Amino acid sequence: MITIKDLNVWYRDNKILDNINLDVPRNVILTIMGPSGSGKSTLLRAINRLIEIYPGVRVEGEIYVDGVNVFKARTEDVRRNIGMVFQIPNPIPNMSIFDNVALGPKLNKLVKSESELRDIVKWALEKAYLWDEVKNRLKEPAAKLSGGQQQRLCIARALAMKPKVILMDEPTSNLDPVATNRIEELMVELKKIVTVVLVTHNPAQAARVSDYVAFLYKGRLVEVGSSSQIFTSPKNELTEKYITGRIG
Amino acid sequence: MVSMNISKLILISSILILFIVGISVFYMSQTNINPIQQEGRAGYTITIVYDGQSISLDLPSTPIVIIGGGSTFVNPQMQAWATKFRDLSKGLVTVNYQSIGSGAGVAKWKSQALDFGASDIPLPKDIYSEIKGTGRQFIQIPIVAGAIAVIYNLPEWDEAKCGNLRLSGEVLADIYLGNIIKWNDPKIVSLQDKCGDLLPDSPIIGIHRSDGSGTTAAFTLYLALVSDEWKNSVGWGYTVEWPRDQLGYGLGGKGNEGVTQKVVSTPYSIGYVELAYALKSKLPVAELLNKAGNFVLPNATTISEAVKYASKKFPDPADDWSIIADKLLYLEGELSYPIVTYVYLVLDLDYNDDNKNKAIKAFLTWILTEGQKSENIVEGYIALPKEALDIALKAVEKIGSS
Amino acid sequence: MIDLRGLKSKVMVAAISILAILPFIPIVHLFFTVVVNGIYAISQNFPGFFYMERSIPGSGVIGGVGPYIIGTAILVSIATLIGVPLSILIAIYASEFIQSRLTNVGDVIITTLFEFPTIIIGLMTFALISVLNDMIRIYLLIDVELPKFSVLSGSIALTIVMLPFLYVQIKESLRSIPISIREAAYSLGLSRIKANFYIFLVYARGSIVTSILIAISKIMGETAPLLFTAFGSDFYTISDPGFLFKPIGSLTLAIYNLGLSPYEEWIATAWGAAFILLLMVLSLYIIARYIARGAYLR
Amino acid sequence: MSRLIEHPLGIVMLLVISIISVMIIFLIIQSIPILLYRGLEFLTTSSWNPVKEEYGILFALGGSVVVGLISVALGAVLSISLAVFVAEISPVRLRSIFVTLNDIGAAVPTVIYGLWGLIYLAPFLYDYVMAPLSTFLSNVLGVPSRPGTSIFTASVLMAIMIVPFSSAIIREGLLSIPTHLREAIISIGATKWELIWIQVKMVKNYIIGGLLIGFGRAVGETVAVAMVVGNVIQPEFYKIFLPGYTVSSLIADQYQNAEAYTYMVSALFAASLFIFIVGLLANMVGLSMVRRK
Repeated sequence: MITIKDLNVWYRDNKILDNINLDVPRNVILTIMGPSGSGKSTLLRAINRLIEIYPGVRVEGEIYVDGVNVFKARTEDVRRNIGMVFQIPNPIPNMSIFDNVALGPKLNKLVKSESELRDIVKWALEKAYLWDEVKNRLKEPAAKLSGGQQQRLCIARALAMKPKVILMDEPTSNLDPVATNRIEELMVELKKIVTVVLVTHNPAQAARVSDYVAFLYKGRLVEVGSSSQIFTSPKNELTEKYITGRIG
Repeated sequence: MVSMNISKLILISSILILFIVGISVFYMSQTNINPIQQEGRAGYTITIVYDGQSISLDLPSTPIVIIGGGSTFVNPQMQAWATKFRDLSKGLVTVNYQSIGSGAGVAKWKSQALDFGASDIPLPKDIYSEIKGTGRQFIQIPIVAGAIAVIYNLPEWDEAKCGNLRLSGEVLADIYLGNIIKWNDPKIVSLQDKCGDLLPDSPIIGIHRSDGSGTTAAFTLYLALVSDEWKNSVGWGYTVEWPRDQLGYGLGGKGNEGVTQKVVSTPYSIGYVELAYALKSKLPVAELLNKAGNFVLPNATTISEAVKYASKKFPDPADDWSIIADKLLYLEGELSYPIVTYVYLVLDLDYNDDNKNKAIKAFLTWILTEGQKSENIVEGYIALPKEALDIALKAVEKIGSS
Repeated sequence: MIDLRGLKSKVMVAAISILAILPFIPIVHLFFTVVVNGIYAISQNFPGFFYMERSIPGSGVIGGVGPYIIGTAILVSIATLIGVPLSILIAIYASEFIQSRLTNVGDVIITTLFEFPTIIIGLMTFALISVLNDMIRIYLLIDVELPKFSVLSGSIALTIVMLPFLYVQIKESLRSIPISIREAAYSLGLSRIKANFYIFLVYARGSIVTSILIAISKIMGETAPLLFTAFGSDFYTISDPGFLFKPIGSLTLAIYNLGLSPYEEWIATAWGAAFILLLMVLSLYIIARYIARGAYLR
Repeated sequence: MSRLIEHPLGIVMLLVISIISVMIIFLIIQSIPILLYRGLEFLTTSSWNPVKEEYGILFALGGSVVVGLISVALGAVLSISLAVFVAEISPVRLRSIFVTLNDIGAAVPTVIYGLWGLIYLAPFLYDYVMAPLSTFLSNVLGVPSRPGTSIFTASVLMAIMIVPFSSAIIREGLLSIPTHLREAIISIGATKWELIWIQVKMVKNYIIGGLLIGFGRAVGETVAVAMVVGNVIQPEFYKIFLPGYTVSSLIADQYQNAEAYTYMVSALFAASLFIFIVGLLANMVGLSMVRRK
């Protein structure tokens, strides 16, 4: 589904990512973990080229999503097919709940009619386990939701574009344990319809939800493997140190 | 919910603004300010009678705005003519006249920013030959006469008892040169018939125009005619350097209005403005010594007398008028007022626009005929004698015919 | 023992308080006089004051500021219609491409005109139109003159007055949008234009609307840039189809010219015009502040 | 990466930049003839004699600078006090009233200040300040005359106009001082005055910046000054009770008939170039002071 070949990223003169090669199969959860500053967020943002909105960043290499080289395609098309959820829940605060979810389909002209839009919004909110909580207050500003609800709203916003891939950048790091739990359940459910790439600095979370795990350290991909393999018999010493909490 | 309030507020404020504009527009249409809406204007003409003959004025087919500017002196008269003629032409001809000073009027007309310029002095020689050199066809015509009045603010002086203050050209020159500092200077006292002892021991505040103006040009030309010292050290023009300012006893005012305002609010001041402004301000006006040796006030009699002598010297409208500028001031005649001025219009003979040609021709023909009648002449201005008008009318005939 | 420190503190605080109240005295007096004289003038000729043309001195009739109100409205509207979209577009560019060379050059040149003597902007507009006229004559070989004294050049001057202010304000508003919101917009696959227009401008609308209203109230009160451009007119010109190319009056020009005249009627008219102008400027200003406060509450 | 225009929007930016640049370049080009014709004399002499094509704008430059300096000098203490008062002394509940009044003072159109200055301020200053002082200071300050239009009147009017403006900037600085710093100062037992004084020293940048921007305003202001400055060409511009000129009021008065003379247009553009430069310096330094943290 996602193939990364010889990816190098610089910020000004610093190399952030060094020769990354990675394959992600369809309908799985791949977790990228690593200590802060290891370049996980950069790698995630390279996949949908979001990294290009930061001035001073230079990218080399190839990334194929569903067989398409993202660096050859239009940025808008790439990002449209890849949903993304962020560390801080970031719905547009002064837009309504409905508008937040409808934003992508509407502005990208993916729907033909109002009713189709409503259906998509409802579908996305249902998939994000949010519909029951908000169906009576769709016109309220998104800022009125709780943190966990906001994050699920962001997931619904990403889903509404009917993406093939969803990138999640530490989606639970700002949430309480209950909300975290719900999001994690949701992720497992989501993998039926999309491929999820999750970034986390929490090895326990990686162990709970992922099928595959990639360990990133100082811009290098140290080890990739299935979740069970990485957590039971890591091949690399660094990986072992990290999951046992000795570096991080 | 805040966002709701914002849009509501914008809505309310825009409705409010629309409401105000709406009221204004409503009243505009109510009060006939917008006569364009009236019917029956196609092929509309005005017929006037002049010299026993009836002349019909050919009006433009669409509403035309003529932009003129210049002399602040002629402003009240021009506004009166413009208002009257706009009504007469049922809105077909609007004259937008701006009192920006003669120098500006001529300069803007020269750069074609204005359709006509109005100036208190004829085109200066160099400008005349410069424009002539470009092959542009233009004329200068006098349209009305006036006078420059010397106004003063002298609290001690009682006109009822002492009569108006008497001054001569030499004394005025000495005042603005700074040779005379105080009101009780012997040169001023000796001119007075009575009450000479009432003149106070206070410095004279000499007020003058701060913007360039034909009034200043005419006034300084007069001072240069009567005082060699003035001629040599200051000269004459739209803007001059006033020696009195450098003593700290000078003050500038913008336009005739500004000078009048400054004289009104500054005790012991003296200033020069066009007569119309002096009359309106209710300030006392000084009697000036004329060439025949009499002290005269500016009024219809004394100005007409001077105009009579001057109009004999008028050249052809297409000629250079600057050479006679100094021959039209300080003229002979027992009752002639010394500083009589003429307002000259400079205008093109062809505006490359048939409607504009018609509009300007109609407007000028009207002001040179009906416009000179006493009911259309504002107080403080003097109509031109028939000989002068005939010359001007003949020149106006040529507009648009080339 | 006497508390010298405490005493000094009390004395200084009292002194500061007195000095602080001092500047309010002229401002309050100004308000008082504008309101009293203005209302008096308007009441002498109500409601004619709002729609009539300037009266003839000595006629005893006060007012007639109709053409000036319309003139101000037209000049300000055109300047706003040109200036607001223009400054939003360049502010978007400057906030999106922070390191672009063009942005750096633009920042320097546009902020040059920020808080700038506005009479020079009038002069420069006058000069700009001269240059344009020369260019039309030389390169296009057609005999068309852009009128120097016109609604258009007045509006251009006002646009240039408001542009730097709006540019700086909107740019700051856009740049202060949290990066998380930017990422959210771009992760949806929106183009820069769509992201800015549908999301960032909406997100920052409170502060942007405030800036726009303050900019409008600023140019409404400008006189100096209009002296050589809008030029002034005492008549209704809008009935003329080509009025955009003709001079036009404004409330500020009227106050300047009438206020310097010796006639009671005209000075009273100037006070009335000042009252109307003050009312217009301050109501915009107060609305702007209200919105700004709302924006902070969000 | 180094393309000049990175997005179609850049064309709009380029357009705006080029229009403004053309204007500034034209301003400079127009100023050259008079500087070639008169050289330094243009700046160092006082004469305005179009008849003889003699232009020296020292009187106007001096007038502008004197108006700017006096208004800032008068405004400095007042605007600092006002800012301190609003930020520190006034009851919190009244603060918004003072802030509103202050900001409204800054929003009033300058021409209204001019009208008020002409009709109320000038006679008032003549009666109560200029006339009494000139009885024993006439050698230094000049003899004023009714209606009181003078360089001094213009300076006072400008001071009134820039105080709300400068004090808003200084207030912004005072309010940006973090609460924990204030608490630290109070906790070491500082009196109110000491607290104020320490904070005022902390916002020195804002004070200098605000006053510089105020100076730029005073130098550049046109109509309000033109209405009260007296408008005469008077070489002794330092005698502030006498009427005078500032560069902007000279331009406002003289520009309209300038084209009737050979060098006057250029002289006016060159004069405006001067306030351009002074205003620019004051603004740039002022803004950078305010932005510097």
